[in-house]
Amino acid sequence: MTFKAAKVVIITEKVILEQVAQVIETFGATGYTVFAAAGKGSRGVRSAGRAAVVDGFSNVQIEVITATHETAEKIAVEVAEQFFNNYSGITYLEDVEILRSHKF
Amino acid sequence: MTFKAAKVVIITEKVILEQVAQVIETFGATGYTVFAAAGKGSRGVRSAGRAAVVDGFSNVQIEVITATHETAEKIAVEVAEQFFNNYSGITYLEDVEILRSHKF
Amino acid sequence: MTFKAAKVVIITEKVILEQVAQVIETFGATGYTVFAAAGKGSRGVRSAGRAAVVDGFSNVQIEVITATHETAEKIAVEVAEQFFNNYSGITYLEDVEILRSHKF
Amino acid sequence: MSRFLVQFQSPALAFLVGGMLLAAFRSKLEIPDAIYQFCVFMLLMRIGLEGGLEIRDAELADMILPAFIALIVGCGIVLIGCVVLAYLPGVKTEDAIATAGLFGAVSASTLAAAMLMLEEQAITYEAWVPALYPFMDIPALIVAIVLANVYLAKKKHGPTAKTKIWPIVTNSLRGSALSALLLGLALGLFTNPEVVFESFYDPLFRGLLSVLMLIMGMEAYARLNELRKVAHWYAVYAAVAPLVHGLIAFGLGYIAHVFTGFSPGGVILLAVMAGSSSDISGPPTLRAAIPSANPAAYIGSSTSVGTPIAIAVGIPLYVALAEAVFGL
Amino acid sequence: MSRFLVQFQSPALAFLVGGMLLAAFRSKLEIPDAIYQFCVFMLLMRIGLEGGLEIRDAELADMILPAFIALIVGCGIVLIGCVVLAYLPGVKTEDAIATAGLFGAVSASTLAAAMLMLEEQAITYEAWVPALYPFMDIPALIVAIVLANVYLAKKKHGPTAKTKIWPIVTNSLRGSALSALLLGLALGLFTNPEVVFESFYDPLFRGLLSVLMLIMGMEAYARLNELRKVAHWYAVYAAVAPLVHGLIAFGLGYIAHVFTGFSPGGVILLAVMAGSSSDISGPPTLRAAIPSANPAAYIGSSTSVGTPIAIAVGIPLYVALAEAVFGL
Amino acid sequence: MSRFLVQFQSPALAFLVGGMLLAAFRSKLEIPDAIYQFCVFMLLMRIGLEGGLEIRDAELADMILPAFIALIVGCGIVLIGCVVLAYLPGVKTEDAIATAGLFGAVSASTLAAAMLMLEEQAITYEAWVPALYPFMDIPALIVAIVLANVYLAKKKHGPTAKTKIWPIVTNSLRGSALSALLLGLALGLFTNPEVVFESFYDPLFRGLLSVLMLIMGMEAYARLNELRKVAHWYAVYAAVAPLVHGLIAFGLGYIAHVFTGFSPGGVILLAVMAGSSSDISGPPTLRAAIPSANPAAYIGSSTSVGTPIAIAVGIPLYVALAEAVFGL
Ligand SMILES: Nc1ncnc2c1ncn2[C@@H]1O[C@H](COP(=O)(O)O)[C@@H](O)[C@H]1O
Ligand SMILES: Nc1ncnc2c1ncn2[C@@H]1O[C@H](COP(=O)(O)O)[C@@H](O)[C@H]1O
Ligand SMILES: Nc1ncnc2c1ncn2[C@@H]1O[C@H](COP(=O)(O)O)[C@@H](O)[C@H]1O
Ligand code: NA
Ligand code: NA
Ligand code: NA
Repeated sequence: MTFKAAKVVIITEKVILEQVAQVIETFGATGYTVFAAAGKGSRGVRSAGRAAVVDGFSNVQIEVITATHETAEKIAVEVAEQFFNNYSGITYLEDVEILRSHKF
Repeated sequence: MTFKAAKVVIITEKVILEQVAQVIETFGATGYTVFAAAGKGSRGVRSAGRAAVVDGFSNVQIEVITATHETAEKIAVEVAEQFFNNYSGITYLEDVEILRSHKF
Repeated sequence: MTFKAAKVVIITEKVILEQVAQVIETFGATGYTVFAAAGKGSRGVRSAGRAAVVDGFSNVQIEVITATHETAEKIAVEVAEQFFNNYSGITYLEDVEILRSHKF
Repeated sequence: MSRFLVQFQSPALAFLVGGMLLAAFRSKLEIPDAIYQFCVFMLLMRIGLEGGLEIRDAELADMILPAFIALIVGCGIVLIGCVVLAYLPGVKTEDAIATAGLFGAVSASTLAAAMLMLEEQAITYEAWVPALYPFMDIPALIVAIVLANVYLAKKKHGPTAKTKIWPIVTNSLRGSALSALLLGLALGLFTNPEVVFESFYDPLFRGLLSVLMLIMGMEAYARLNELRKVAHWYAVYAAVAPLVHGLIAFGLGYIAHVFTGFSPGGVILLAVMAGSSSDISGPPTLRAAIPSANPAAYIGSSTSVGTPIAIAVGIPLYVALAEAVFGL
Repeated sequence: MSRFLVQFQSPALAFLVGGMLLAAFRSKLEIPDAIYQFCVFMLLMRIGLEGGLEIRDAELADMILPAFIALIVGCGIVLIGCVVLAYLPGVKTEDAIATAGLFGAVSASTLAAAMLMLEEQAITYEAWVPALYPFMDIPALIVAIVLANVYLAKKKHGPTAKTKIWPIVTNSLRGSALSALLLGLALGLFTNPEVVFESFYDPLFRGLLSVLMLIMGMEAYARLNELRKVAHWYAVYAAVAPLVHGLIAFGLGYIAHVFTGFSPGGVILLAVMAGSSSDISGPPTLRAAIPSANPAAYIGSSTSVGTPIAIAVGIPLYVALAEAVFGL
Repeated sequence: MSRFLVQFQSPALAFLVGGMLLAAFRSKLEIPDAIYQFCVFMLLMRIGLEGGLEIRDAELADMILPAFIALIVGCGIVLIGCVVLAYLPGVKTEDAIATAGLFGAVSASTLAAAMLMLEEQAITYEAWVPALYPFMDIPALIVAIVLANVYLAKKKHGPTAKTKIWPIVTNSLRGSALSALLLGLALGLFTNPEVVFESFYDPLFRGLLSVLMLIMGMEAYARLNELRKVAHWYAVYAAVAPLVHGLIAFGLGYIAHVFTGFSPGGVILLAVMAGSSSDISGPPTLRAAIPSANPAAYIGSSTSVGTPIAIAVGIPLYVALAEAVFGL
């Protein structure tokens, strides 16, 4: 048996990873997972792996599983409001199914 | 409030990343995100991280958020047709929800 | 035309990647994709990239596309049962759509 | 004058230009990020260790005036930069402040290139001079961040807001560049790293700097694009400011030479530090502390124009000037 | 005694402490993982190559007793550790076994630090001594894994279960640390790597060790947090055990000295190996082989407390003891 | 003949075999990709820098004939390879062309190994010889890509299609290997990198090559599996072709020796280049330019069989031959 849960995905600049993580924890998420990412968006190309003289300017993707769709949406809205005026980034939600044994 | 959108995921050889990105841009996507990946598929194991004497033979995963399911599907079909006869790779779609503030 | 399929996502310790991959193959999956990941969960922070004197203690995320939701769930349950008592990790499922041309 | 010409063939500059050419020809050559980070670490440890070893034997009194000049120059550059940039059309105030901050701060790789050039030209300096780096770098970043915060706070809440300085200082000390430099300094001062310094950090210095210069060149070219998207005045500022800053510091250094016997080589290095703009720890520090400033403006200015000018024109200029002034 | 004090300023220890301080001040300095892995590889190749080159010319008979002592000590430490830890309150049996296993195994970086200290103090040793590493390391890990499996099997199925030893041995030989060491040994024994050894592996040894020590220091501090979450007895064990183990090995080494003329430097290195706890290949081996043991307990003990004590107190202690005993 | 045997213990070969053994025993030792990329960069810069520095002082006229031979050999190997492979059963035409292209191109690591072996044997050569690399490498890749495109175009659209050569040339020059080599050449020719060459690129050459050889060995073993999946004729071709190619180039080099006094060492290096098959930039270039060719076939042949044969048998063979022919 599986249960419905939600996932919020945040793609943004590595330099604010810690701050975003703090926001996520504010909403009581049980954890999060972070990936190094490169990308292209409205604010130009962001590379990864290559020697970046200007460190911290590559992307990270942060994924958070939350028990409810509501929490996921709150995180997405808060992160977008707090950071995406000044930092490049996008955020979106997905539906996921979790196993009974997990608590999120 | 969130809005429905689509995500197309492409996993393929790093060596054709630039070409795939061009196809994606052809369809008017606002951006894309790229991850280094390792994997196993019908065409064998592809490692990452390990010293690969033969560079460019590890995988990348490319994710594109599109406003409509239709665009996502078009990208998937085009990439599969154009590359997957000669290069290893798979592609699939997911439903996502985006915030009102974003335009994709 | 697209077809429904499922994706199972497993986030766990790098040290058991090979064992998890074996479980996945047991269920007849046609392949899987692996990402290096960092994260925070109930069992503390797990970094990636940084010099980890204690190798193998960073995370990996493993994604498997399966033809049926049933197989995906079976893999999730089996991995959780077999590993998550002793190793940190979570697992969840997503619905995806695949192109006709692929066989999973 | 002959020296001036020879320097264009010096390895540091040659690798910098080589990197730019590679990027211009869209070469696929990539130096992995791990190697870049290691090169930076090695350079800063090398500078720090030698500084620490030398400060041990130095008259501390000799250091006071040059350190004070470094501090004054660092802060002064930022203040001048803000005023100048604010006058230029199409320049946002936050961007002006961040750019001035970056040019006030110090580039370890430019400094290292100058150290090697002096060595090649057999011009000596007090070995603790490179250790003045933080005296110029930190104050410059602090002034810029404080100015920006005051400006933004006023814009939002009127003139009552206050900015805390201490967190900015610690944050800046924690950055990877200053951490490595200070660690080296401490190890040089309090322990006995002579053997490892002589067998590892020192001999690899020159070679790793050449790799670093190559990377800086590739990055300089890559960032030109970003610079094109912002007001063209940034490019003008970035081309002129390094030399002006260097000459100001050269003048003040000359005064220290007259009064306290500060070495000609030391005067040159002081000018180089002033003329350089931070590339390693400055950008992320400013990105985090002045989020609304556009990184394309300040990083583009610094990396694409400021650093190449500081190395290719600045260093030979100060050396030539020192030849003329001190009759080297 | 003077030597004891000087050693606190030796580079290896200084970089270790430096790393801890950096982490304590939450510095953002990061040494990339690729560099760490390369440092480890280089160190082990260096140790292996020299060992191989020397074993070629050595009397094999001389090695037998020290190798036997290494084996006995490796196994003995694990057995003692299990008994002692099992008596302590709040300690789970699996965790006790894994911790004892890690302290029985050997740390290449601690060993390398000791080799450099001996070189600085001009204390010689048979060059094959570091090659005794696997004779202590592998048996210790095997004993721990077998004990754990026997214990767990009994808990589950009663006393009939059996553990296969051979897969544990091969798995442990395949680990990155032992692979590099054994490769170096084989290349030293059967081929002519003298030139590359002298031009590359040997001269970089000291410098790369300093980088490694810095990383170990940062990691030691970072893992302290984990250690805090488990029973405090781990910290006590981790502080005392390295010295006890070192002294036991010192005593047995002394016997070898008396009977077969084993060098004082060799006795010291034997003590260092015994006193060290595995940091590179031990942890993942145990994590995979004793999954139910809590890594926070054994890695925390070893990395945060055991290794710093083994380097900062252990090495100077054995050197001082050797001075007293052998009148160096 | 004695030299022939000694070479089996030479470090380059020893590390190559060591890497294969490690992989065969499924060792978990991994050399990070960043280190691999850096080793390659260093090797090519070293070769390029020395080449550039030497071409400055060289009679350009001396280079013409050897460069022409390099070009002829590079193209010739591809043409011969296509014809031969096309005759073999179970071999697809595209795969044949790509494989022949890879064997016509040049391996920097094989070349570097030969340079060290010659140094060990005190056999001298014109220092610009390694700089002939691109004269053989680029034409071979171009011929292969053009042939493949012509073949594929004919298959699809009949015999009217045309292939553009210039994009292939620039693309190949942009590859990481040739970029590094040409950068080194240019820096050596036009600037003064002597000091950094002598203090960094040259002394690290030997050591980094040993690391690279280890990686090549591991990769050779790992790719054997892929080779097993394709027609067995690839393995036969891969074992025989390097030696045939090397001997052809040796013969032509001998002619240059007779007519223009081309050095015996130069003849050997020419043979080594011809006998080597590209491992760094060839594979991705071909993968992108001949997408329908199966990489398991051409990379498997080259990395798993061709390169080990070229190093282990080819180099000693040409040296022995040179001893016999030139009476070294
Ligand atoms: N349509 C998109 N699909 C996937 N990723 C995107 C998309 N748009 C932006 N991104 C990612 O979000 C980052 C920041 O986007 P932006 O703020 O638009 O520059 C980019 O570097 C991409 O990694
Ligand atoms: N069933 C699957 N689930 C997840 N990833 C897959 C799957 N099949 C293939 N892949 C990924 O796609 C890459 C190319 O697949 P292939 O073309 O089948 O060799 C593999 O290396 C994997 O990373
Ligand atoms: N709520 C969550 N959302 C996303 N990832 C998570 C979450 N909880 C745990 N993880 C990931 O799973 C890993 C192991 O979790 P745990 O077993 O809870 O320590 C963590 O390091 C994270 O990478
Ligand atoms: Na400055
Ligand atoms: Na031990
Ligand atoms: Na060839």
